[in-house]
Amino acid sequence: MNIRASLSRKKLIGLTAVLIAGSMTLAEIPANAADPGVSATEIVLGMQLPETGAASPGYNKVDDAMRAYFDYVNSKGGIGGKKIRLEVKDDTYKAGLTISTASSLINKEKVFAFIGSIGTQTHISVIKDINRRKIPDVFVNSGFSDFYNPATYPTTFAALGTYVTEAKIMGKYLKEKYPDKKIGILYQSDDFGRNALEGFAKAGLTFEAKKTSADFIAGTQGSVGLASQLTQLKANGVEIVIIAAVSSATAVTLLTASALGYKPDKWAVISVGSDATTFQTIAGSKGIPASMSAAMLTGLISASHAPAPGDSADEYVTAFKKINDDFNKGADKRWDNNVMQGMNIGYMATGALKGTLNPNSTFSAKNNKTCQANAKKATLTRVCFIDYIETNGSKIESAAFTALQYSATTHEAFSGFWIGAYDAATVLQPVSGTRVVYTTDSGNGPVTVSNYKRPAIAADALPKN
Amino acid sequence: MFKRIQTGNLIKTFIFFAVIFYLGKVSDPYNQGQLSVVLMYFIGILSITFLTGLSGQISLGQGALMAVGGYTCALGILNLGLNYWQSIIFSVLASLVAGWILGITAARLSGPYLAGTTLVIALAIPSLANRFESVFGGDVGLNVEFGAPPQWFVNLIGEIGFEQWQLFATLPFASIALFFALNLFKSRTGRSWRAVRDHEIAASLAGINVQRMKIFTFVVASGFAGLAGAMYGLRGIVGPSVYPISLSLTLLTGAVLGGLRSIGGAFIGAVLVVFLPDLIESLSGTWEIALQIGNYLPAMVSSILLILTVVLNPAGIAGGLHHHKSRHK
Amino acid sequence: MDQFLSAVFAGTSRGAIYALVALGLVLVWRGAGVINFAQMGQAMFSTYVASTLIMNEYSYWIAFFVALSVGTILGAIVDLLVMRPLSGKRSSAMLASPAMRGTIPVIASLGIVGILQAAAGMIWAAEERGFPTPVNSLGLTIGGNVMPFTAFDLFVIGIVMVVLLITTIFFQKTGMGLAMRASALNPEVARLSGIRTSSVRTLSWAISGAASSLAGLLVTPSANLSPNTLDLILIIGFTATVIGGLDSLPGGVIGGFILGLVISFVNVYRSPSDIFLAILVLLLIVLLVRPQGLLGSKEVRRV
Amino acid sequence: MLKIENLVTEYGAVRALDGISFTAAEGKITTVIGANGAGKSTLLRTISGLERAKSGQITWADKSLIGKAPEAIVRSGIAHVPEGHAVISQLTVAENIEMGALFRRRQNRSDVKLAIEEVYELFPRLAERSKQLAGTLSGGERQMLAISRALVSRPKLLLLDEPSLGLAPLVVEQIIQTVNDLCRKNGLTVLLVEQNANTALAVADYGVLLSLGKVVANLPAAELKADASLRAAYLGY
Repeated sequence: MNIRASLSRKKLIGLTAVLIAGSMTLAEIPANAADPGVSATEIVLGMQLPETGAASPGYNKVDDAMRAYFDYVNSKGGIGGKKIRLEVKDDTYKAGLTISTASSLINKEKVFAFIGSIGTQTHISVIKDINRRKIPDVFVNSGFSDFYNPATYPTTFAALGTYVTEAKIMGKYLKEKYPDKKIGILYQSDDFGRNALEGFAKAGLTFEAKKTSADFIAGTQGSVGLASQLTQLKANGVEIVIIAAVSSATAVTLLTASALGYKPDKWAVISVGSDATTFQTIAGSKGIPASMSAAMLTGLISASHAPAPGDSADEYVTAFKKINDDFNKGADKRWDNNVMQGMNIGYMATGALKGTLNPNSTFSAKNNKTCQANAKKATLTRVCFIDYIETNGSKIESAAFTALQYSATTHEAFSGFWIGAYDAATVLQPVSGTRVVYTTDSGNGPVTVSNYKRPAIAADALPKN
Repeated sequence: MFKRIQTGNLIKTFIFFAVIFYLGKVSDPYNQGQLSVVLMYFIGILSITFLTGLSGQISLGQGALMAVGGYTCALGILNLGLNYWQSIIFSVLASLVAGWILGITAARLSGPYLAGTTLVIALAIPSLANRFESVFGGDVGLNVEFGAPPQWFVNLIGEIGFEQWQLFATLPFASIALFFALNLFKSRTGRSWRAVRDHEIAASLAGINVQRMKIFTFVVASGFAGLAGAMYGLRGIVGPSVYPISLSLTLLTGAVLGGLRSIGGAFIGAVLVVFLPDLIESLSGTWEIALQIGNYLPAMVSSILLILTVVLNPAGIAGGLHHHKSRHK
Repeated sequence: MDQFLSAVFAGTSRGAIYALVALGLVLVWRGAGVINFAQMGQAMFSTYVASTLIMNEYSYWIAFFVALSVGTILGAIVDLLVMRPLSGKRSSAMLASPAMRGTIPVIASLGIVGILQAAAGMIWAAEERGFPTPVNSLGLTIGGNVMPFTAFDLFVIGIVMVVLLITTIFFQKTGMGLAMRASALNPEVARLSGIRTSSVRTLSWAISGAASSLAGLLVTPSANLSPNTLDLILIIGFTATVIGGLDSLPGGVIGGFILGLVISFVNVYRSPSDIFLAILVLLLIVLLVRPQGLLGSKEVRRV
Repeated sequence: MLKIENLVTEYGAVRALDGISFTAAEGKITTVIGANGAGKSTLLRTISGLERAKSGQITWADKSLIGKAPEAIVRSGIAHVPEGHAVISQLTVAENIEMGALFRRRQNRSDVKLAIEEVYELFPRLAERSKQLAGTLSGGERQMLAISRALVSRPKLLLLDEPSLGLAPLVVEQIIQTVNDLCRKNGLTVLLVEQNANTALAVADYGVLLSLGKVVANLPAAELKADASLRAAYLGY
């Protein structure tokens, strides 16, 4: 801070009174100083997402689910006596606006951290600034792998496995399981679709334009000519069709294909696009009864790092679902992938915050002393929060069947996915009967079987960190 | 006579600069950021003031011209290693050329045709960005920013924040745009534009080359839009989601609300479209309006205001003020 | 060959819908001198109404006719509440010039889209929905082969043809049709002939509203319904009218079919990402080579 | 009887009619003459409701026309044939004629049919060309069509604006004669605006001379025709 130096300047201009307010600075904040957004009673977290506009459907449920989980945590006394408040800003998926909403969260709401931001294109516009200000930018809902290199963005952490990782795992499975089938892909032409293509290529699956691959414009949900793309795949005898698109687009794709009489042996859908509830809602509003849409979904292959929302036997699903029923005040709280994802982020965030404030936690050698001292005083700082996540990645609990892999070298979330197929009750079930989780990286590393054992959820559905 | 106008305009511009500078010093970082957006929108709305207010042509694709400015600026910085203000000069030049090309087509079109055509152009931007992904970075876009303030500036002003630097870096360009606009408004050219707008045939009988005048308007308006677009991109990113169609519509809304035919109106409009959503958001928070309603309230209110303005007071706020003033003279 | 046929059929069926959109645009343009950029916003709204009825177990056809009525009423309301007061404001300085009289209603129509989209968000939480078809939308099987088109495609083409036929008969054979044509072509002479041109204008808006809500009902089954999904269709419909000639009903219809086929072929033989570039290029070519459109008359283009 | 009192009509700052008063007798032809810009067309446009009167009174059959819309005025039996062969060139001849009777076709289907037959008898050339677009007609035919369009509304008062403009003398003769016949035989009241004073005064009963928006003379046609000083002062011959 340079208040004194600037004071004399401003006297010169004659604007003395306003000086102090005007001299905001980005100077380094020591690890033990109090950070914005934290008080004795409250932790303020900020989130931006398309709450309205073309890109909002589905995603506008995630924030409600997160808030529901935090409300639950607050009802249990909060974290170390501090309640969590989630401030949500609607950027309508327009990067120009994201910059303003981010500034609002930082400067007006004075958030402690950004959490669960949705939207690759929009997050790009602010990620640099958030990192420069050393504000934690945790559990970003994007599989865009460029975000998660700590050398570039030290404060940004993912909430998903990267699209590349997932595609690599799914690609390997398809290649081995169906060596003789003709495999094609339908993808939306944006970073998501292209990242998925890259992942499949790394697994040795490549597609030939107009023969085994077809693209469509992201965000149009198939309104322009999806039928033609499917006819193309059909005409070329593609037997297994991979879909790399959002859930509503997947729904239109399956329904259109069925209308065209195109029945490939298998559909394989990247997890972002395989939400059964979205599919059944859209099919339902088309007049297709639930039994029939369930039949259409049966056998569809997808991947997931977490349990399927429909898996009522799963203890995390049961616990989260109950919290959703009791605490979600959103316009649409129907239980689906988006709500599940919101819940899980709330759970992970709670764990990370709890861990940071836990005097028994260990931190990196550099910060261990300060952060443990902070924890003892119930002082929450950004530096310690980031340090905790980076150092204790694998200890942060989540509903996923794979450990969080945050480290000093990667901020990707889940490296593991299991392959499943939908059963007649629209629940994703492991393809091989028992769940096998594969892990890999976004680079050229091998795909291996994981031996991670997910810890049981506590009776009060709060992380134990 | 011309000289006197210039002095008057110089004073106006200086006052503008001083007031914004003062506000930039006293306001909090968020409002500094919002203020910098106001300035960028102000430049963008000026392009509509000239195009629509002064010459009667309507474009729904000013965002596309802003994108021309933004992409040129980003490419200049990333590929040619220019600094941002050098690159802005290129942005303005590039958008002038784009405006000239567009103007040649546009001069043949009447209002609604022009509106639709420019809308299609704006819609094609993401396609272009994706088609030439290696150059334009696809839908992910190109990362640029104002960067850090130069040391001499810090020495002069003192330590300044990120948003504040955005504002101070934009202010000189907005002031130049304002000065230029003020002079143009009162010039012979400005009068010719109004003549073309009010009566094309009469204007051509009076010896004005209507086609050339219309093209020239487009060129000038594009210059403003390109400048605005470059600054807007320098906030952090240049990409399709920075210049969506809704950006053009926002600017148009601002132009209409503020007053299509006045420079003051352009500024009022910019302030409105930037701060109105903030106001509505805080009000709907105070009144505890349900989220499902509250989320759409800013869009609803600005749309209703837009219609009320064109139906009840087409001259906008500035026009209303002017009317009020002249009645009481 | 299959691919080619499928492109032709998809293009024709889509083209039929674009033709409807174009029809709605031309009607209002001729009747009121306004390009209604709110048209597909109105269609989105009426389709949401239909979808809500269907989800509440009403039959498709009840929803269908309710949607058409909502579309018709919305069209009339837009005219009565916004456009008529605007056209009565000729004396104000802002609207004194012909250039501004073309421009201001465009701005008003943008405000209307804004209101409708926000309202849809408030009422339906912008929920993404599908929309049913009244007939089986499975691929038709002829001689054991599944054809590259569906019964719904045929239904769309059929219903649009019927609408075009009814419209043609209405305009050519009925007194009201004559009144509408006269009012569009020369309002002053029409008024001197005792035709209530302002009522006729409201009727144009209403019919246009009905046509576009029909387009909405027919296009949403092949996409999803959300407050913004129909924006694209408006752009395509607009381009269709420009290709055909903004003041010509048959022109707009032909433009719709041309555009349907062009989009379909770009889709099949190039890539969907090129569709907007194709639309833009097509539009610019028409504007440069034949600015009045294929069937348009020359004078409308200029202010 | 058409009665006009102190009528004022303005275009912005320009006062086109500056306090005009006169009456047009029923069943007679009254002609309004005057130089270019005297306000003749504005007078007719104000009567038929196309222009709004600033002040003054217009009464027809003891009812005020002020503030009524053109379409309502037509319905009260006043037909206006504006300047310049006002037909819709993109419609056929038959459609142009039909248009004039649209507003009463429901109530009086048979009379509308009759009225249409009558105008075809009046102008047989239109009957031959009934399927052609009006735009393909000659100037004289278009003027006939415009008058026919007005006549099928069964007017009691016909406002004719410069029917002779741009037509060959022989055609003018025919049209004026037809109007004269309509007045004498059917009792139609005619208000005829003409720049060609001689032609108009030859058939008219009364003449109203306008200059710069004011009535300078209101006399029986024969007297007006005979007054050489008025003619020299206001018509230039």
